Amino acid sequence: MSTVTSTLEHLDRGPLSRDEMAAVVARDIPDGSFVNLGIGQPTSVAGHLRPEAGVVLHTENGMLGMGPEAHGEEVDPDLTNAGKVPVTEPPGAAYFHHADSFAMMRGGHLDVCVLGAFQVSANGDLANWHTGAPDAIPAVGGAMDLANGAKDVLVMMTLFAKDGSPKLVPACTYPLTGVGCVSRVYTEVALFDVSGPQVVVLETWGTSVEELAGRLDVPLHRA
Amino acid sequence: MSTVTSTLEHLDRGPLSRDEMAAVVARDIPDGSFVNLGIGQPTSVAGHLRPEAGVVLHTENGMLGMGPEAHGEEVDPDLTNAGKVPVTEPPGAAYFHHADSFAMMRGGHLDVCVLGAFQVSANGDLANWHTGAPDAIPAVGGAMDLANGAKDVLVMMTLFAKDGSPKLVPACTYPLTGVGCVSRVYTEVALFDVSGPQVVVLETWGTSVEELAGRLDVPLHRA
Amino acid sequence: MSRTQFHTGTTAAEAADAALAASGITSGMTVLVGGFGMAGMPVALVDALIRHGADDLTVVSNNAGNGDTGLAALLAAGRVRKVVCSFPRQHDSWVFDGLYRAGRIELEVVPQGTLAERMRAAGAGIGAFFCPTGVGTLLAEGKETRTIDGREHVLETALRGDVALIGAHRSDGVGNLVYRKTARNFGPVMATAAAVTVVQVDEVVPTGALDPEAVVTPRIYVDHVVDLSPATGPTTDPTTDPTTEEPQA
Amino acid sequence: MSRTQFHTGTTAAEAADAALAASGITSGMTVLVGGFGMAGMPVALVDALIRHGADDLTVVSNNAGNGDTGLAALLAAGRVRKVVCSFPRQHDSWVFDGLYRAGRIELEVVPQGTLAERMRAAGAGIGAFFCPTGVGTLLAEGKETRTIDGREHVLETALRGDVALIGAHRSDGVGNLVYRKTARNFGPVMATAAAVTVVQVDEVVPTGALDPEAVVTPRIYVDHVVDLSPATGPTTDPTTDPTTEEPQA
Repeated sequence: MSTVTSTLEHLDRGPLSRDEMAAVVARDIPDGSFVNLGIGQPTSVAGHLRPEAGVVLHTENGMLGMGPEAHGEEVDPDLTNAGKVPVTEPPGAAYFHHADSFAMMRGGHLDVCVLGAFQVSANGDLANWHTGAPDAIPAVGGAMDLANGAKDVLVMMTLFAKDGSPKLVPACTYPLTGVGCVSRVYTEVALFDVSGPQVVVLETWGTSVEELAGRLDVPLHRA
Repeated sequence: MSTVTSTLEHLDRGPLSRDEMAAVVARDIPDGSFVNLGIGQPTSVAGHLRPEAGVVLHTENGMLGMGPEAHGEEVDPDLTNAGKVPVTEPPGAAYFHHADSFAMMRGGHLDVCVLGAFQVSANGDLANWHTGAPDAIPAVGGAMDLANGAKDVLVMMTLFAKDGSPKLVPACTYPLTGVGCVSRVYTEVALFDVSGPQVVVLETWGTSVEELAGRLDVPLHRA
Repeated sequence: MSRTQFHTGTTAAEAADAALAASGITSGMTVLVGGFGMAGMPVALVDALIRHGADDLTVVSNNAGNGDTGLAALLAAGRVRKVVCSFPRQHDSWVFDGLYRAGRIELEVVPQGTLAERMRAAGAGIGAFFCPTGVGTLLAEGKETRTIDGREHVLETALRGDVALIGAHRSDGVGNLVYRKTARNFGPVMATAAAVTVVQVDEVVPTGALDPEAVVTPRIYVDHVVDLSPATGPTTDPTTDPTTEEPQA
Repeated sequence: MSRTQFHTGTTAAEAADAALAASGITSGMTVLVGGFGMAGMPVALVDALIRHGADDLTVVSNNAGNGDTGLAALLAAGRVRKVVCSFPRQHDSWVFDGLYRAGRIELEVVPQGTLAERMRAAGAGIGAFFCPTGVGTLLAEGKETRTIDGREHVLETALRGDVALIGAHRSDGVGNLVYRKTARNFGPVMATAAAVTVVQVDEVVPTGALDPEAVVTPRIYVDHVVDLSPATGPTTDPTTDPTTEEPQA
């Protein structure tokens, strides 16, 4: 990941839209990276990657060099992403089976993965697979593999839940997906670095570090 | 392996030649088996397999459906057997890498392998990789993988060493390759089943069970 | 011994029924079912399994059924005692959801890569392995852990099937398989992990028509092949007709 | 990050020298060297390693050199502290034999399948695994054992390289690889197990010319490619010339 030398506060504008969040994540992915984009909002990052950046997409269901979403006659039920959405096959792609696909992931060969989250803790713990509710049906998919596998795990989430409670927390209350695995948290109002011993705010949109500090239960630091 | 109901003693002839030994091994390999033939004498079994038996040869260096030895213009340095002898590629062959090749072996998918031996014990222990001599350079290759992997491990060896000592022994004195792994031992004078609690002589050539019993230190039984 | 058998019939369903009958599948067995969602899902074989009648099954599959067909129909028919999967909960997994909430089906959730690796271990003769995935989570609770090279790992065991039902694109006349795009997914791993593997294929091509460099599942892992091509039906045994009229796959 | 770099020169040796320099290889490192005997042996890269000068190396390879060239020449040059292999002793391994008997080289003998599987584990993020091979033998002495499903297993650990030197048949313009026949052997496994992988290929074909179903080593594992084809030399970057004039590989 790029190094940020001083916190940037964008106070002349409001929070990021979902699309703008995706663009900020895409901006931070180094050229030539091998990247896995999780199901849901993270998938939208693909549309913001510059073709000349040479970012190569991995999908857990067995493909490296995945192309954009397929439309019309391009749709092939045998060619989908992890979210089961039809995609395309550009030149230079390769297919492999599931054990090989997760070996690639678990073996630390992917540079970046982008995941959604219910909660991230100050020390980079991730909770994104299970609400812990007694009637919830647990379903983990590849989330734990990705959380433990990629060199940098980026989380995209709103900073506050629907009930207003913060999702960046001192310690996760939801069941964990991975321990200390998250590098950065991208939200609509701020970008946090949680890879070190303290939470560092790298950038804000429509709010200040001070204002955020008052709304979160974790100590915030400037870059 | 086929079931033998009573011991057959061929007293009207001498011991088997090396070529006849290979033919006897080939005779006992069930039709349609997947087979690995070890380096050296076991390789000669291939020439005695009837094409219509549909036996499929595996070579540890990454091929299933290996063809016969290559000659003349067929020779391709990229296509060899485990003994590094050039071989051929018949229709229906498949190539794979070394981890996949040994997964096939270790996973118990091969029906039969044929190996040479320094010693086999009465309970089916195999010693074929190391003389234990202080100045010997140890070299194991795929011997331990084969000994532990195939459903039936057949050994081809002379029954006596050059110094006249028996190679079918109560307990191996050479370092082991595998424990209790051998099913049958094919020698120039007798075929032994060592898969059960006692050594059973299935067939003899140019000698009788009684005569053999006097020359070996292991109790022999008739089928 | 494990020479591949080819099953034909006047319909693909008949061929699939014949393959299921020949597979030796019985009640109480563990069945590995290929596919990631519907891609690679062997629907004809799962339908045949429903007609076959075996019950009290443990099913290992990435998902727990979509809509009302395939695996979902097998669940709806009450044939499955337990599902081992990574991702049961989907927008169209109402059959599983209902059974689970009613307490009528057991569930073992396994991280997707660990699910694949446990089957790979079974096929490769590896008894168990230390894996970093899931450490510190509910899914590692009660499992042995060990720190290796400074990183905590959890011990995971081989996951074996009695029968695997998978989908592939093409078989040649001896059972070598190739797949199509991301429909490959769990098929090659499951084929190695089960005592008996049954495959449905889009077509059977002559032996020699598949590039030996591109075979994904070698014939040794394939016991029964059901040809779904429109041309299926009582034909000559492909093993005795090794003409090479098809292009390389 | 790990985008594949292509190295050219007026000769293949120049290209190999450039690749070795770019690989960051230094004295004391562990180097995985592909090949089974001479099939798949990356002779041009091993020769470049000799010219490079790094010493005190640990070499992991199936054999310990044949004749006087390739790996044997590296050993003869005194650059290797330790060999990890399955089968050092061959009719033409006189260089290794001499060094070993003189006590000038260390040897770790590993069963061939365990050697491959330990590297596969390193590439796949598996810390260690329980393996039945070698149980009850000298090669399992001192190792932890455990009975799993009634069978004794020995614990084997992941075997990682700093650099892998391998040979492949073709690369496309982004580093996807295919191999040729049994020359494939250890190459695909070693490519996954090393921090940096350097490959010599018979030719580089345009991106799009390899069948994505038949790629054996995906580009993510390939850091440096040396093109040995007679056409090597200062050419256009294949990544910017993705014409499809070659047949499918």
